[in-house]
Amino acid sequence: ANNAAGVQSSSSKPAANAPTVTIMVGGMSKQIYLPFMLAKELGYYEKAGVNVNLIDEPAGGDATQNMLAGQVQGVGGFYDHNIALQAQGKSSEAVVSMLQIPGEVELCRSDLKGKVTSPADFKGLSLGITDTGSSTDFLTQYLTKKAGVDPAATTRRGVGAGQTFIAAMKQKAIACGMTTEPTVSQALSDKTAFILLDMRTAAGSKAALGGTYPATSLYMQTEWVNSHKDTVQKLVNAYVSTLTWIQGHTPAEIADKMPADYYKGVGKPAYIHALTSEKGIFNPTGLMPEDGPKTCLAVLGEFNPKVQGKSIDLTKTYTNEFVSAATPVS
Amino acid sequence: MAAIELRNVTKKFATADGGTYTAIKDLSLTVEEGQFCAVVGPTGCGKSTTLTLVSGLERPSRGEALVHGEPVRGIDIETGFVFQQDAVFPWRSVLDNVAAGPVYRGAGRSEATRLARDWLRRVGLSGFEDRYPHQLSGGMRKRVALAQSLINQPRVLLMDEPFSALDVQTRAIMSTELLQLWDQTKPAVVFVTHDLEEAIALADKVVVITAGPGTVKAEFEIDLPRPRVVQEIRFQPAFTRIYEQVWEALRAEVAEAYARTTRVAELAS
Amino acid sequence: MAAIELRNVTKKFATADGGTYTAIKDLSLTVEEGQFCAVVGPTGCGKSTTLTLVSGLERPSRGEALVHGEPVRGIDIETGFVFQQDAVFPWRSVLDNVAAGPVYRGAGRSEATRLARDWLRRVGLSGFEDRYPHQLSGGMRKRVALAQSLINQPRVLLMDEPFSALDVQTRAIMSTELLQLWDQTKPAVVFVTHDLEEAIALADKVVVITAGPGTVKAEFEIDLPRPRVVQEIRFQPAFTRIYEQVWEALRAEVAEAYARTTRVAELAS
Amino acid sequence: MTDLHTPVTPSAHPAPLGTPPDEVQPAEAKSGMAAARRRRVVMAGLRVGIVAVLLVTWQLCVNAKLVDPFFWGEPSGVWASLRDWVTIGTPQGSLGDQILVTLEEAVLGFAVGSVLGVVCGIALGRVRLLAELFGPFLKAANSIPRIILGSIFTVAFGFGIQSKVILAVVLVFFGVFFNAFQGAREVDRNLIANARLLGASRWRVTRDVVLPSAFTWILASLHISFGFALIGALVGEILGANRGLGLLIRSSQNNFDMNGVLAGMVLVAVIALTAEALITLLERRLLRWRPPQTHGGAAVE
Amino acid sequence: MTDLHTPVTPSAHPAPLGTPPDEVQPAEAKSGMAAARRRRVVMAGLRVGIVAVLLVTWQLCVNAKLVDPFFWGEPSGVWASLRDWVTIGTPQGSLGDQILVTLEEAVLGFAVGSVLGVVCGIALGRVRLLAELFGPFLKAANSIPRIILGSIFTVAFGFGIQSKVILAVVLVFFGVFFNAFQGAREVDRNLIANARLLGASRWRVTRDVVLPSAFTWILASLHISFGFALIGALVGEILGANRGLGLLIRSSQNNFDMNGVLAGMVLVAVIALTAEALITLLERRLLRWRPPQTHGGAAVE
Ligand SMILES: Nc1ncnc2c1ncn2[C@@H]1O[C@H](COP(=O)(O)OP(=O)(O)OP(=O)(O)O)[C@@H](O)[C@H]1O
Ligand SMILES: Nc1ncnc2c1ncn2[C@@H]1O[C@H](COP(=O)(O)OP(=O)(O)OP(=O)(O)O)[C@@H](O)[C@H]1O
Ligand SMILES: [Mg+2]
Ligand SMILES: [Mg+2]
Repeated sequence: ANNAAGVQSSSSKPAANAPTVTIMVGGMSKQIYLPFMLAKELGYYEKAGVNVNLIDEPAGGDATQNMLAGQVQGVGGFYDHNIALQAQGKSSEAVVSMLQIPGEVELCRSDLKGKVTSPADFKGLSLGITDTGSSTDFLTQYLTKKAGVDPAATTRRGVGAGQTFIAAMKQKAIACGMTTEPTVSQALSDKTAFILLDMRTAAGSKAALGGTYPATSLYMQTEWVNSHKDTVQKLVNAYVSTLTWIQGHTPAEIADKMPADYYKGVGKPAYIHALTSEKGIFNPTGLMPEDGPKTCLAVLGEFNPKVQGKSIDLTKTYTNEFVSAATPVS
Repeated sequence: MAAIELRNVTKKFATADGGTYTAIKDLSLTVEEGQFCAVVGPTGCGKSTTLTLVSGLERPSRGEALVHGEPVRGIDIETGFVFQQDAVFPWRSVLDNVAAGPVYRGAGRSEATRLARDWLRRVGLSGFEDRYPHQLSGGMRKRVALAQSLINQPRVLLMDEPFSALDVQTRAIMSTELLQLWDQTKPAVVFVTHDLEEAIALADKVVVITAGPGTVKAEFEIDLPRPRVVQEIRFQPAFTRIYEQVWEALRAEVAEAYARTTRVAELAS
Repeated sequence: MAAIELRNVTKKFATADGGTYTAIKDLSLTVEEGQFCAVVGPTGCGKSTTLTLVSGLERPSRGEALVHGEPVRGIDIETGFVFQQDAVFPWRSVLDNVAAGPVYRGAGRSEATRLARDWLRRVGLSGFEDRYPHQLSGGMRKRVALAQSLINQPRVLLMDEPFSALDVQTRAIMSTELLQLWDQTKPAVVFVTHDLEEAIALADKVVVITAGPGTVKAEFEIDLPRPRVVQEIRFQPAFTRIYEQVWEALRAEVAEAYARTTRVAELAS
Repeated sequence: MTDLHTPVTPSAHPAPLGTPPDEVQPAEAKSGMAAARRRRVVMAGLRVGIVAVLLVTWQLCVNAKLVDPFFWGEPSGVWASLRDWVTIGTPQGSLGDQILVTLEEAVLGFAVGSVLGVVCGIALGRVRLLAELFGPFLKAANSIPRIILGSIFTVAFGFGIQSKVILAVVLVFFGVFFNAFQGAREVDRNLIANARLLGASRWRVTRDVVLPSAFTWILASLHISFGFALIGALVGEILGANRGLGLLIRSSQNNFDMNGVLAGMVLVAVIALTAEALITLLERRLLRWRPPQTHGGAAVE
Repeated sequence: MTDLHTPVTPSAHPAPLGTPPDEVQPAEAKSGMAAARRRRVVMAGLRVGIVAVLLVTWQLCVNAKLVDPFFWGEPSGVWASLRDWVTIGTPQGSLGDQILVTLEEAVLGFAVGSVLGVVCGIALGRVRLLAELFGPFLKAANSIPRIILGSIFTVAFGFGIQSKVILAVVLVFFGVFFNAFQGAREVDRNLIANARLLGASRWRVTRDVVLPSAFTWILASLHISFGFALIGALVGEILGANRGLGLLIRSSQNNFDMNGVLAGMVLVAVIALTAEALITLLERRLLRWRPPQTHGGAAVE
């Protein structure tokens, strides 16, 4: 545990006259948001010449709202928020895309094995999502609809992640549910659930969603990006380098770098195991995948009441400008 | 101009069922400047209610209450009131309770304390300055209330059975103190009591209130010479004569009140 | 075996600074079965404190209190207590207040109500059954408390200035009622009063308590014949003789108490 | 909050026998009541006025682009949300259903929580041993954030109505408990002594003396407790539910729909005020025995 | 919660002049105090005993696999977390820092909230017009879930100490307000009348009569309010912060580390109990004038 504390306190020492950026991350310890902390642990922010202040935030829209209110400059969250924001007349853009597939897994209760074999069997079931109106909500509806079931014929229930998710499964409050690592490993390890759809691999995700689905990204208000290009570039440099570093190291090596309390609850072996099974979700380059935004719009356009029927200019929701210009920090 | 004037006042209390209960009815009473007026009457006849009307704590349902010729509109700090029930401040020491009046009236802290000590001595509570009211006996609390009110030397002084918890002797001493004070500053006094001897010994005028809805039954001028020595006056023949007159008036009312509420007429002596 | 026995009891109250104040000291008192004992003494001498020791509300700091030969360990429901201060239940109507005792002692609702109505008549409160205490005058509340206690016909009856808020006449009527009740059930009575005449007229024995830390100064057996008519007895020569004896004893104590707390000896008459 | 509309005239009871009947019907009493009614109407008008002024100012600020409705909503939008919910229904079903679900949770939680609070408060207030043993535990428990409790409850009691009710119970309990406890200890010693001497058992003393005398305390806490019960229900829903006003508010929040959030709050406030009015009625009944309070006695002021 | 350890002997004041000095030093008083002290020790022992039994049972259940520590944690794990935090520090820095940050927010919120609550409560309790106008608004406001308020506050006031303090203020305010309001209305009419007659201005009446007499009410609410202030600070931190106990709890929760969550709660409870002890001291000082309470008067029971 002390290495975490030690590294953090040394890396959070402000570099002289380096710009400071506050980034809110929607669940820092989730593996899908791993690059934000990893960059810090690797000292890449410092090397890139930027001070980053990471703030953790539970899932939901609050991070975005705080960014718009100017309380934070960047958000580590799902790309699709940019689409939702544009629908409401706010402009923001993803500057680096860290996941090209959602990293989500649709789990189903073990006792339903054989009965539920695909989303086509969702009819009448209770489906777990992290929170109403969250990305898991829209994705679940999308999967249901795509399998030919009317989402209205299912019940979606916000159950969060971790203990609450697993408890919901054990208490049969939900039949299936969408969640990420390490909850997935935890649920699998004691045979509470089995995997119905695995969106931790490119193939699985393509099969489920019909394309890449950019998930974790760093997004910021367009206006701020345009007025702080230097700082953004430094940030992107740090992240691109981190993404490269991930590709070159084993899950165990990655886990070693992470703060010990991140795997305190599930245990380090489980954490490494989880990381192994989803290492493929990380975007090696940081570039926005070509067809990704379209898939997102397809999902949101159908299920987010605020996006429905709005015309969205997808090119304004992300930029590859900084990633293309990125220089490695080490 | 009379110091206190009640003109045909009636006080009704609302009842839950929308009706009313008449506590006093068409009561008229005049107390001159510097006059000492004692009020007697059967229990529950409306004596305390009358005092609340004069002090401005309650308003008459009908009729008018005037003090120094002005209609009473609210509480007047020229009026002193010794309540029938405990009304000393439980969170203040005896000394601070008595010093409250002077402080509220703008006296300095030390001046107020000096005055309060003097008054505590007069009511026989020296040495109890630092006690809180719950640490006093019933009679002691009553004396604190007395000192609290008298220290302000009010121009109108309303006292509701101020000596009721005191033994005869202390009561006599307090009476003498009261008469001395009254002689110095000559306030108009309304003094409610159940002790007819006390009423006659102290007052210039004794008012007898009727049972039921209270109204004035009779007024008696007490022409005993002053200064009076309270303990001795009762042995004067003039005293006995007056006593008998007033007693006659009062007795009938008390009997009436009691008979009414017991519905057994023969019990009333 | 005496009904009430206090053996050298001392009661001290702790003071904030770790010291103590002695309210009564080495007080011994015996009240026989069926005896009516009146207690007089200057205000603040410890009369109420004595009653709390007999009733079990407080424990002596030293010495022992016995009732019917048993040491007092706590509240005994064979004991009736009329408090000096208001202790009627403000949330109960007059009728329910008086009916409380019988109900607690297991009487049926209707039986309790019947009894209560009877007692309300005796204390002159018929017609006020449905009032709440705050709608009563001071004297009426006192009578509710009286009825509340007497209705239980306790074997030991402690009364702390029960008639203090009543007019002379009502007081006389109540005294007569009290004597009648006492004659029927013959409880042992301790009756605290400030009215020496009342004490002598009612009691078999009058106890005079000293000033300061209270202790028994003198006891007087009252050998006036019974049944007594309270209003008339004071005119008997025997009464006057006893009165003067007791008064002598009491006067000195009152003067002493007053002198002490005023530190001005000449004020005490 | 007790009785903001104390009638001006103190209440009393039927005139006792022996009082001559009042020939003159007391015109003053009647006009007093009329005045009280008039006052009430004026007050209601003033309150509506305050709300109207606030709403209009707010809307004007939005229109003048001084306030960003994305963050703060706007009255017209809130109104539109409410209208939609009423006419079209909410995304989760009819509005009535959502309200009923939340109301059921809140009412249950309120009932259980306040009964528990009163019982425990009075028990600990009466029995010193209990207070000394368990007091510190209750105080410590009171400092645990309810959100965290909320997620533990969902783990323990599932995602049904249970966990929401329990959360509401917990929120209600502490306020009621501490007030009932204090109320039980504030009881006039003389009254307890008197009851004991009259023959009351300890249990009767508790029922007949301690409880009524602690009632002002308990009622004061009930006035705020229904609000707490509502919060418990809403937070419970936010933490895991598929129906209810809490979910409505949460999903509006997640959709960046501030107007929806505010519309939900308006509904909650309306429920709270209705409940409050009912509690005030109850209070008037139960505290009939009291002298009119200071507010009423205008003369004394 | 008032004074769970009322001394057995009621307090009084220096013996007045004229009382002969007590020759015999009252052995009973001394032994009474000793008995009280002994009682206190026994009670503390019993409480510790209860905790110990609970902890051991819990640990045994975990060891026997009756309870899954993933959901419920285990005492040894909680202890280990606490030890690590103390010896090595937390992931966010030294434990002392985290506690100080949370404490600062809570204390500020508590101070501001209770002063506001008392002032508003007394004002509305004294001035009928104010109560009638604003009462309903306050009651409605009380029913708004604080989590939702919390996220609005972070949007409005940022992630600094401000939004946490304001959340704590809001939580503290209502409890104190409603009790102060009720307390101000419970004041004995006679006392107010007496003060007015003695010459007190309305302001002096408020200060010298209403405030002291509402004090029991206010103090009763303060006892729970520090717990609320802590909750406000913690929830504020949970909703967005980079330091503090709330974050510690939240990140443990996000990491599925139930032991960490419980360890955080233990710390919070310790803080709450310490604060409570301080408030009790304050209470003893301020309410010296009162007769001993019912608990103390064992004889009356
Ligand atoms: N708030 C009230 N509501 C109804 N009736 C009341 C109220 N206050 C007083 N009364 C009634 O008015 C009558 C007169 O009461 P008041 O207190 O003036 O009597 P009193 O002459 O002072 O009696 P006492 O000598 O016993 O003190 C009584 O019958 C009493 O019951
Ligand atoms: N709780 C207490 N703490 C300190 N002193 C007390 C306490 N209770 C009573 N005393 C003191 O004890 C003495 C006796 O009080 P007690 O009430 O017995 O007097 P009393 O004889 O009944 O007087 P009264 O005739 O005025 O009612 C008084 O000096 C009083 O101040
Ligand atoms: Mg009266
Ligand atoms: Mg006494």
